Amino acid sequence: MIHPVLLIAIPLFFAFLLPLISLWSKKSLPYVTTAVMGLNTIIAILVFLEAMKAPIFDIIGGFQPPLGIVLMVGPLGGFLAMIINTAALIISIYSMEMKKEPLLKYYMLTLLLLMGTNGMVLTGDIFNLFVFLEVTSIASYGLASYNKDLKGFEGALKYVILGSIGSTFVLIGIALIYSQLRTLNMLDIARRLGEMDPYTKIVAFASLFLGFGVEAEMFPLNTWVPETYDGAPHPVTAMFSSMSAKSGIFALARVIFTIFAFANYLWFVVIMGLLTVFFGEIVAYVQKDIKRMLAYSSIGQMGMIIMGLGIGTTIAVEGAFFQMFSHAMGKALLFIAAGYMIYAAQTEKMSEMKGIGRNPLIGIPLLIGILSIMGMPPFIGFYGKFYILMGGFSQGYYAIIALFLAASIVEIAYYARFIKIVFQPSTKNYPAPRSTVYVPLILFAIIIVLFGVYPQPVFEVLKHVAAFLAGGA
Amino acid sequence: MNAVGIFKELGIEYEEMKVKGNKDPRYRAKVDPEKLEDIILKFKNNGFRHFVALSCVDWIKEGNMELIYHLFSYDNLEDVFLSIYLPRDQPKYKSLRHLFPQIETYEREIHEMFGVEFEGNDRLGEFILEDWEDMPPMRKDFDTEKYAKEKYGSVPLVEEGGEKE
Amino acid sequence: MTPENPNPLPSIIPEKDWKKIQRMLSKRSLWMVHFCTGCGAMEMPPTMTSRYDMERFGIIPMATPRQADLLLVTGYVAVKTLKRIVRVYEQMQDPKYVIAFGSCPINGGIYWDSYNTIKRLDKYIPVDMYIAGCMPRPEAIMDAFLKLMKDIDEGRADGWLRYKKYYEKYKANQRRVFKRWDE
Amino acid sequence: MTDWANILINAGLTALYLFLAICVGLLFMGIARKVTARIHNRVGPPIYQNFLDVGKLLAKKSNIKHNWIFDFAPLFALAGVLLALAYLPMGGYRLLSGDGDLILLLYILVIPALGFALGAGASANPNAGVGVMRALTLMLSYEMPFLLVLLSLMIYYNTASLTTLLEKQMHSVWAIDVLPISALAADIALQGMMMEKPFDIPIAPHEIASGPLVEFGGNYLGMLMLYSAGSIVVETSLFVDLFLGGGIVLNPAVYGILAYVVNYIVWFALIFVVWMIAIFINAVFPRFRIEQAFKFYWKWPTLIAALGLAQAYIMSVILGVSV
Amino acid sequence: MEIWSAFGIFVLVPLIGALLSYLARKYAVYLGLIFALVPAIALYPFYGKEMSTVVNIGVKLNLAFDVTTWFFMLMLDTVALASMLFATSYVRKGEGGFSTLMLLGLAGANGVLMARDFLTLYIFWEMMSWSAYILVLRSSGEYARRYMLFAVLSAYLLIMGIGIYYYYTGSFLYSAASGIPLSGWAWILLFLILGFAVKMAVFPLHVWAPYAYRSEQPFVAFLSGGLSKLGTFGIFMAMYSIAGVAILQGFGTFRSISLFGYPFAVLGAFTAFIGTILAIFQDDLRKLLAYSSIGQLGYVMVGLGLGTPLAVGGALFHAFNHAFFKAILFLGAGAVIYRTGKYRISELGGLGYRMPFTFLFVLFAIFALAGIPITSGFISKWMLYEAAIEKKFVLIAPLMLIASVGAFLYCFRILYGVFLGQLDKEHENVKEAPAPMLAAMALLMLPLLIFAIFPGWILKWINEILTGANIGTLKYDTYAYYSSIGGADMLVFWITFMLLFMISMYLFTRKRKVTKVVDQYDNYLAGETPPYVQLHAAHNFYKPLRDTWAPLLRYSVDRAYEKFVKFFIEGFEEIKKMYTENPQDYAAYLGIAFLIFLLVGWWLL
Repeated sequence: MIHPVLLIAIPLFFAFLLPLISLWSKKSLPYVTTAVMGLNTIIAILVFLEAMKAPIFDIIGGFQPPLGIVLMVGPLGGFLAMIINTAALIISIYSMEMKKEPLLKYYMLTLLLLMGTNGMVLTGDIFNLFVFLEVTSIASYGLASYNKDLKGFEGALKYVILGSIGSTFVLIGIALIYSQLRTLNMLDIARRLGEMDPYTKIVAFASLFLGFGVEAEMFPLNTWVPETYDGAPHPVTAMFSSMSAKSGIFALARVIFTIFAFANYLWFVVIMGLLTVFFGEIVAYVQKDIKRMLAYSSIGQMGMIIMGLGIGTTIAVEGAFFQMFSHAMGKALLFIAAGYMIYAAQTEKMSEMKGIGRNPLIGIPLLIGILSIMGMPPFIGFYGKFYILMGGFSQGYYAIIALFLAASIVEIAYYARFIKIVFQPSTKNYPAPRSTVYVPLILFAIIIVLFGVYPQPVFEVLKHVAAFLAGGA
Repeated sequence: MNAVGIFKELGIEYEEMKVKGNKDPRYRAKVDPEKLEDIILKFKNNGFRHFVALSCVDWIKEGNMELIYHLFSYDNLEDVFLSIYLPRDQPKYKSLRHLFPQIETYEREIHEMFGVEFEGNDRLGEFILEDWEDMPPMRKDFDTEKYAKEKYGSVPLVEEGGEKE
Repeated sequence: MTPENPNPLPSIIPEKDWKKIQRMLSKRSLWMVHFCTGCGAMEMPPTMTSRYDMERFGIIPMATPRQADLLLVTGYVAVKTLKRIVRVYEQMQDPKYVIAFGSCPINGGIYWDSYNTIKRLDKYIPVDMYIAGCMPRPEAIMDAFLKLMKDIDEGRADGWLRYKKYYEKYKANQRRVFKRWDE
Repeated sequence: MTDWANILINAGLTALYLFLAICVGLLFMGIARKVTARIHNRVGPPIYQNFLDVGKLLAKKSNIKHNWIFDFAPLFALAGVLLALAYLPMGGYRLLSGDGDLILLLYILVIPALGFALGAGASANPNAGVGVMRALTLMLSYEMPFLLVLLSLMIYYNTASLTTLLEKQMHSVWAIDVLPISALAADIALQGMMMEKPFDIPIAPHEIASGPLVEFGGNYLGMLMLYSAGSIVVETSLFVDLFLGGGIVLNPAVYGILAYVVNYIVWFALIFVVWMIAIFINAVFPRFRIEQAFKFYWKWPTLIAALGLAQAYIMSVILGVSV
Repeated sequence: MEIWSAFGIFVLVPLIGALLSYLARKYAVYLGLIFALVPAIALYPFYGKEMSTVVNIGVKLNLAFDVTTWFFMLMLDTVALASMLFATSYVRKGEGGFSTLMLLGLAGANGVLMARDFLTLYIFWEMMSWSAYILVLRSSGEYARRYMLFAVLSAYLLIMGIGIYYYYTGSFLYSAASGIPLSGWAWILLFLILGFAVKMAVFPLHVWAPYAYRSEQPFVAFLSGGLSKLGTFGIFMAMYSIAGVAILQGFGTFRSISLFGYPFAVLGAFTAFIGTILAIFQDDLRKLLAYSSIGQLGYVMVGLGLGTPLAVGGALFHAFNHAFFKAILFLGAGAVIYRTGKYRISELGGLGYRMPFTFLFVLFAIFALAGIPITSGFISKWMLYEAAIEKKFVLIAPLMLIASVGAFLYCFRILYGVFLGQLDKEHENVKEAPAPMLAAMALLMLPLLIFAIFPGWILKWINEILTGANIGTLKYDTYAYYSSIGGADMLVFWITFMLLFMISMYLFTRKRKVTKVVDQYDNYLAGETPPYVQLHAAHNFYKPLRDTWAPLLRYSVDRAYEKFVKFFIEGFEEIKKMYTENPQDYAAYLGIAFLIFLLVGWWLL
């Protein structure tokens, strides 16, 4: 019986072991981190296989539920954990590119970030969720400002302000719930929700929804995303988009479905999702430099996932989870490719990057990534988007889906423009990508194509969405 | 301003020409080749906008070529003939096509027919006569009859006999 | 040039009669193209229109030498024009006839001493009919047409045969008069 | 055995009718020149002049050819026009029109035009190119009213095959009495189709040295003259078949051979009348420019034809007149 | 196992081929040819087989194979084979990407034809359109972007249609279409037909075609010959096999034509007219062929819209002909571009003398396009006209007839401008197109000729399709075809034409004369003697016609789209201002959001 808690313990343990290892040999740090992440991924896969059979409940330190930390790992939690760990592993290969001096701190923070996101995804206890949220946020603040340049500080500052406000709202929500129900376990709360008086229930839900909304990049709350993603170093942006965003959205899903099962609140979530998509895509169209454009497009994709969750039918939420998987892979690929492009063309402006995609090592994975993000069939991006749309239709949201399709035409417009620039024949020659750049790209591309052509295993997982919707693990 | 006024102003002695049946005044003046351009310019700015013709006369006895620039003014219906004299063996003069564009064509024709060189006019050379090797035909020392008899007379008849004309 | 087969239907129509029919046909429908060089072109409208009406003999003006079998050279022939006349003449198909108007093509006329007109058209292209007169009037032209039709009938109008027979001589004469003729 | 027999008879008769049609065409060209001459107050050539012209052209000794595509023109032109004649009932005798209908005939009329245009194009003479461009623009212009007229006939008589059209006209009154407006539009369109004077823009001798015909001489021109003779008969006979009952006066089923002879004569008279209308207009009109022709055809004749079409539509669909 | 081999051959083989041909660097094009050959040949044993299966790759793909699929596959795979054959000498060696993407497109197209549920249809539809997108991208980014925008528009229109269908029936299967109210059907059919019409470049949605048709010629032949037929297939499936004739009639009939189909027929006629008129004035050979393609597909749209057996049969037959003669035309243009490097008609000229076979193939294709009875092009146009006249449509019939006359104009412009007229000095030694190109064009010419002589064969297949969708039956036998108001017999036509051709041949060549062959400079130009300047009268060929149409030609749909897009982009700039870059605003947003959440919470609970 694999204890899911290992997923949290190992990164923590190694995070604090690194200083000792760095004393012994500074060069080995990246390889140690990648090894740790590899180990963690293997454990995540084992946990996932376990969770597929039956949800695992793991009590840490022997304390009983109301007080002790309870890990509740359902199949979806395990699936997300696996996504996060594989993404972290592949991105860690790319982070070998990092040259900025205090490498030790960088790798410690990445391990902490991994530990925080794993925790958020696995925990069954609200307070525990808050704790891991804090750990992720702090690690993210450190990583965001890692470049120590103006843009890095500015982005980190905004993230700190909004992140801390969000966390305080989460704390308020937990406090309200605890004051009424005296328990912190999610399932417990879900069962005894009736005892809370309605008004505090609304305030608690609103604050929790807002708190995690900030992390899940919902419309009014995602203003920090562009600056933070732009300022952070390239591997970190990839981590943000594939790890911390995913854990945030999963926490939101937990809030909506596991804790508060408000059926008639869902259409509001759909509206918020649509607004996120709308503003994300439209502003992305007018962006001039590549990382901001990808950041806004990532907001758009997250908005789609929120919309999928909001629609609430099993097919839509299946689509949403599939979209989380495809967005994590696709966006990580695009951010790594963007990182290389900025390094190769020495500028962030897209207009100066003519013809950078012409060498197949970068071009083909980039093309696969963009097509998957656009939602083209043989790639994983398609199934999520299609199922969310079908879910929307089955609920009768014609107008909303039409608006969403219009927004995604805008998305395809700016991606097509990006492809036009990148694949234009041009005389400039760019330095060839090193192995640490194209290996992750190819790995991501393989995952995208493999699960795109044969999505059977993913749908196997998504069979459990119905149970998840009913408030289960 | 009429022609007489201009002549007086420029101090050129001119001569009125009486032509039977044509009451419009016509003046002729012999002009120094160097000053010709400014004179024409003067006339042009004073109503003589119409450049009628540039003709050439071959005075074989005096041994010079006369170039006559013929201007006409619509305002007071007057004709002015300004003529210059060039030595007959290599007559050379500068081209005035910048004053009136049509001068170029007259110059080309005079070059082909009288052999007068006009610097500044790059389109001299073959104009009307195709494959013409002989001397410019309009000069007086060119004997057309001898040329015709020699060139066309010599062509044999195609009949069997093939006797000369 | 495939060998010329004079009579397509030897079995049905005997040789001699076929030639006669051919000549009758080309006599009764002479299609003319007039190369208006000199002053003769003015004489053509009266002959075409109602007063003299050459169309009653089947003679109609055609636009291109390809469609015509009668070439009218109406006036003095300058050297430059001769080059074009020869080209038009060679673009016509056999059997083809040439009528020269006025005295200029006969002996140079008033341009007898001019340096750029040819004095006798016959030296350069075979002429079947000359019409004297310093521009013959329509009656003379009509008379010439009738006379040409009679010549064709009796087979005397064989200008095109002569051109083929003395082709080299004609070409030599032409080259003596104008230079750049690249076929 | 019998169907082989009447196939052969039909083929023989078709050949005879085709030959007669070509002769009638040449005769009409001669008559046209005579009539035009008399209008111009001059004597004019004998009526059989065109036979002589064709004879002279075909008997020409030498033959000037550009390239193998150049030969397309005479072959396609003559074959196409004979084909069109074969599919057109002449003098009541249906020839092959039982096996094809008006739309097939419309497209067969295009074969000679396209073949002729190909040959002219291959002659590499810019005059020919401009001539064919004018011919096609003219075709686009006169086809508009003509197609509306055909449509009105097809809608009114609810058939596209010429034989049934003739029968319907035979049993009841001629089409011109029922659809006079369409007949008028058809006649104006006919003027363009036959390239008569106001609309002989493509073969204008003064402007573009007789357009596409510029390089055709001798044998080629002879074949093309046969083509133009044939096309005169096609166009006039098409008008007669569509609007004047195809000259059927006696019912062939009743009177047999005599009916065919009489019908042929009546048909000949009718096409002669139609031809004369065209020639009279031709004799007195100057030539349009191609834009004027296009603007003219897409304004008045199209309006008239549309009126005819509306009339046919109202009568056949709304009033439910079934012929 | 039967269906698995069908799915395998028609979808998996091209997919594997795509992968392999990318790896085979230098011999990619030949490998691509082999993989395109397999489906084209495997087609014949599959005729008449009816089978269906479910392939489960996570999502269930329902596939089936019947005579409609077979008929459209016949078109698509042969055109693809010809394009690949043409590409072996057109595409530079080592151009791996080309055959990969062509095979991907072919696999997608075959998938669409075999799909029997909307999810599979959408998967293969998108796969086909993005592989075409990258193929267009290979030649120019801007054209690819416009193509992609319209391809995605078509996809999202399909999604709207599928969504509404899913809303009513809860499943994606074609066969599950029961219990949908008429209003539901109206929306579903509207969206599906519009979605498919984008691929067929019907009038308002045709703007992408002239751009996409300027990429590599073998691909463009496949795009216009093959892929645009998927639009036809889609509309046919949507209207006649998913909805069925009963539902169409349910919308009310107007002279026994369903009121739903009639507006699309009028739109088709209008497209035919506009496409042809625009094609007449183009100087760029490829743009001319693109607009002519739009025009011809307008005819097909009319046939599908009318819905009578003759009309739908005519539409299917015309789509079949269009696939072949348009592919020949594009391949011919490709051969010309391959040899001379120029594509403007006014710069070419006289190539017919140097490239006789290409000229003959293009000439035959032009005959098919113009609808001359020697080719099968005539029969399909005849059926469409008869269908329109039979039902007395006085708006559709004239538009179609004038469009076909207009077709003669641009047909001659191609022939004269490119192949006849005077040969340029620099094209003196242009060689004939290489053998594979000629073989490709010959392969495509065959069906046009065979079905002109034996129309009965193809009418039998079309009749099976029509009876399958219970639209009705056609009256035909091996040589002749009839409609309620007329008929035509091709046997009589061919025999008479041959006889008369022989008669005129005899009359023409009976008297062996002195034939003097002259070159192109020895022609009558008022007696002017060579050498003079090149005189090829193909520049601005229909100038008088353009002047008369000038007031109408000013309006262009392209500019309308650009204005529409510009209007939106300004709007985006305003929205961008919302992100004000300073944290205080962001914090304020948070507060406002919380208030909204609370309000909504109270209002809801």
